[in-house]
Amino acid sequence: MESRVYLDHAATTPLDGRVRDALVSHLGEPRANPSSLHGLGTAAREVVEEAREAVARLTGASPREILFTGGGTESDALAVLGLARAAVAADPARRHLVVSAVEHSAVRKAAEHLESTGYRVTWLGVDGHGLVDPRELSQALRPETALAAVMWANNEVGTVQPVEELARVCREQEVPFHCDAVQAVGHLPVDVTEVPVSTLAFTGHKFYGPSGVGALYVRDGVELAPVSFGGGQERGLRSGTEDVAGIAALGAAARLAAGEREEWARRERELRDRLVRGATAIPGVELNGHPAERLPNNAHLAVEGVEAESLVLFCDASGYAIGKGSACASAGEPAGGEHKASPVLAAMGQDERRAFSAVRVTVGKDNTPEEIDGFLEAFSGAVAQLRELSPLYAGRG
Amino acid sequence: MESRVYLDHAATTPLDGRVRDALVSHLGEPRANPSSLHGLGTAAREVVEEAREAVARLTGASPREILFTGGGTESDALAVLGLARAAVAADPARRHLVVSAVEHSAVRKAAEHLESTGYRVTWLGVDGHGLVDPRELSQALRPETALAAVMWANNEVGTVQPVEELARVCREQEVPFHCDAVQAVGHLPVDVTEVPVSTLAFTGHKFYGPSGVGALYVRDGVELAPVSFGGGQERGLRSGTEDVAGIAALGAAARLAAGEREEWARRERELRDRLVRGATAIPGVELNGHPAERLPNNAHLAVEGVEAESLVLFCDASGYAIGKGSACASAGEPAGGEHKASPVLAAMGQDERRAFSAVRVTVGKDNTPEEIDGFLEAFSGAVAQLRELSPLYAGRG
Amino acid sequence: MSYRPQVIDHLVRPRNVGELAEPDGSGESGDAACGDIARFSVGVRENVLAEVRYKVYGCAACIAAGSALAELVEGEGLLEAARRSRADLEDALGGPLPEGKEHALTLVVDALHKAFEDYWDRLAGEVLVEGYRGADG
Amino acid sequence: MSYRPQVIDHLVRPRNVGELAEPDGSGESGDAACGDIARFSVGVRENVLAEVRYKVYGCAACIAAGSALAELVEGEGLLEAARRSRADLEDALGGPLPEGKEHALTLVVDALHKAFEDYWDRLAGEVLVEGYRGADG
Ligand SMILES: Cc1ncc(COP(=O)(O)O)c(C=O)c1O
Ligand SMILES: Cc1ncc(COP(=O)(O)O)c(C=O)c1O
Repeated sequence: MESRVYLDHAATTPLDGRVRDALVSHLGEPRANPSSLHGLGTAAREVVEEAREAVARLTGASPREILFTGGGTESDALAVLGLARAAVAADPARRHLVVSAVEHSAVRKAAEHLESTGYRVTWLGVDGHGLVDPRELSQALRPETALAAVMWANNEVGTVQPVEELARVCREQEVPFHCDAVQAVGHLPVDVTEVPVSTLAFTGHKFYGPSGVGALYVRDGVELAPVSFGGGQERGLRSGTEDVAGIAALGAAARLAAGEREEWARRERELRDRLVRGATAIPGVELNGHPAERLPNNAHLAVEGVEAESLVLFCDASGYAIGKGSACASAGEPAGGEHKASPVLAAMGQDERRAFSAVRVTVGKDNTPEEIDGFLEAFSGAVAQLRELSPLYAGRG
Repeated sequence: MESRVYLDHAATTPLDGRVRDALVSHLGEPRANPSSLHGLGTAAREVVEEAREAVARLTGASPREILFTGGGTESDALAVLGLARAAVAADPARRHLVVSAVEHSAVRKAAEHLESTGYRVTWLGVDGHGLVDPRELSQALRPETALAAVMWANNEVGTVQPVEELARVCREQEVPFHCDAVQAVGHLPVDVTEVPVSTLAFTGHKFYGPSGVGALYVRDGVELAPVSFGGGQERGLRSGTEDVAGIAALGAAARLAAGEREEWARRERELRDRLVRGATAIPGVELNGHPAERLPNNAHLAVEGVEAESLVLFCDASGYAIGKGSACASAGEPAGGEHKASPVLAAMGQDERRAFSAVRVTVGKDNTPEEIDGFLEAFSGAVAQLRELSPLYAGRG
Repeated sequence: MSYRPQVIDHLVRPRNVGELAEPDGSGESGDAACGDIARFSVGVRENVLAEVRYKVYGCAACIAAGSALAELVEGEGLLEAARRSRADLEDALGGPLPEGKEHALTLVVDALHKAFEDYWDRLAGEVLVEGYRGADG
Repeated sequence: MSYRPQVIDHLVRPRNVGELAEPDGSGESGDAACGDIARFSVGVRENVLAEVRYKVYGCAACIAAGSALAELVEGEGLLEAARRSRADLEDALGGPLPEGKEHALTLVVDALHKAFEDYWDRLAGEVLVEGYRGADG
């Protein structure tokens, strides 16, 4: 395979070399189970607890408020299902959820699952930029609302929600508020002392950390029902032998992010702006999502007359790895490969054709301006070629 | 920390150096999300699928019958909850489970959770060696049985169940059969073409592979309801971005085990027998579990007049890492540190005092006879000292 | 889900892209409202498919299938070309497409067949007109 | 859950293990049927705790707590020793025990107190007997 420039950081970031070193240093012998009584077990437990402190520090949490999980999806599921079941256990009438229409499938499908088991869900709409309106959230809350869920920043279009206001609305009405911060942590300042979320999900592989390890912040006093069962690790909320090396690596990533996030974001923003300027100079290419309230690394581009899959593969053939703009409703599920856009762009009022014309280009701290310029050249060439191919772009291509 | 001899392989094994190399080789840049369309994503997908083949080959499965999960606990939960929910969805009357009394908490607590939501559970007893009787299983099955679960080999006392017979009983009566093979895979021959299990759980860190990655075998045609929700990875049964490096490492461990398991087991058995001989030569020390039908690496020792925790810590102070014999019912759950033996020894008819006097010494392929001899010396010294301390061993100590 | 190298090759270096200025027949298939669309135009000389051009809006599989189909049939006898099936096209693309992408084969084969029908319709029209003229003249 | 070094030190090198052959008082606490058991025996000379011996069957915390307590009180005045609390013992062990292990403090303090009671009972008995004798004689 030819060498490639990676511009798909929203899908997963590279592993930072320093995090890799931390991970590798924990892969050496001896390995022990943190639940073991002997000294090696105790040492493994200490590694886990040190990582917990680092992760807590990154987000303004106390260590005891941080749970380690198997990833972002699991963190989201534990929060949504756990909050819902705790609420209904306390009061059987509390079977109502408020969930934004632009959630990642991890939250959306957990809510849909609850819906199929008798919960009612109010789906919160968004404006053309993908923003949830705090007043709408406030109006949607009811005495029987078990939880509300709005993500910190959208994984497709990059729009950053007014989470502080949203969380305050929920706090005032005493409704638990779950926030999926998988795309935000390590890229934006995320501080649970400022934003009164009840639970907050994130994962290492989106900010230069390990994959296969996630975290869930659970504010002191917030009740969560367990959704898995076993040895009772992680306060009984996530059983299973801890992946000590992976957890240590998440701790290392958190320490890096705490120190360097601002610098990363500055670089990401510069590269992203360069990219957006260049791309939107091509006729018929527009930026989706909010122009200002967006992730520093995200450029989501609607490309008139072109279908995203082909454009991604064209760019790939020129050495640039970018993403489709609309996550398949059934990504990764080979049997269900129907051509169906995710609900995000639909919720923003875009038609299917425009949804399918969008690509997501997400930069990283280690990309260079030269790479962006090279990409822009390849991109405009690909767009021109595909338009020439298109029966819809007649007269112009 | 002084150097230690590790004899707690049932808790977790060391990572084999070759598996570590495989893992590290996948930690280098670039990392990509296997769901991404571009070439790097495709390459990541291929890594995952190659690992799936290796894992399938180790167990006699087809690759499409292997799902990757976040660990043994998650595999067990997915099987038990997934089979139960699929059964009840097909026929609301199917709310009965048959589960052995000696299951790991991952299976036991999943079954107890179902019990708390209206399923009936028949708990299958065991004999004094920890064996389930296939005739008892057969009698326990009913038309409304949703699943039966008996583990391949017990994680405490090491007893290996007559899984082939048990699985055949279930197949004849058309009841799905889940088998927790977490302690068995990589140590015993585990072949799903010979043992007609419906589902089979295992994980890397128990056979020299990675932690944080598990697998679930799901026989073609067996219906499983999803228990988590999101991007639809792993046939919609385990959503979440795949831990590609971890999965690759599980594949590497599977390849090693396929080639070397017999040799590993031969060495483990030799060391284990040496250990059991030496330990049971001490008066008042007896082997728990089945004398022959047991894991090759497991020595489970009842030590009269001594409490296990103290003995473990004594051995630790002499440089030997061993395990307590009875997993705390609430291991890892700091708030619930009550002194309560797991149900395994109770089910075998042992009283609490004997249960609390048991230690588990589990050898590995890389231990040496000298290490075992050194351990036996430290062990007999520790036993003597603790007996001297004990008001119960009066007259003898 | 990932494509074979043959598919990617046809995608990024598509053959026979475009539209004939004066086609002997042309056809379109697909759903202009939001789905994939394929358009073929053909030039016929002495019952041979002398020229084929295509355009596609749609997923990579559709573009590649259009390219492979155009390459496959150009220069073939008309009836031979009309008998080309989805299976032939699959072979030309190195094997089956990924699950969920099989519709690409149908899309482009349909468009080509419509171009043939258009050709025969025109031909029939001409023959009729000629016959009429002849009868008339 | 893991123990401080001080606890481990008392566990693997326990002080004052054993039973006095002719104790002035002895006491036992705990649940002989299945739980932890502690037994203390004391020797008293002129209101000073001259000798303390203990035995424990139980978890590491119990053994260590017994050892630390015996070390703490040996040589102390009787009343001083009798006033020793769980908090003093915690200090001697370097700080609080892990959650769920606090019962170890109670176990050994109880056993020691019972040994004192036994001593005082015997003393009282002796005094009574002496008094009786005196009254009688
Ligand atoms: C028999 C058995 N089942 C399940 C598990 C759970 O595996 P894990 O802790 O890796 O999730 C274990 C080990 O802890 C085990 O020994
Ligand atoms: C916003 C958001 N939430 C949740 C997830 C799920 O994380 P993971 O796939 O690592 O489980 C992702 C990424 O895939 C995401 O972008």
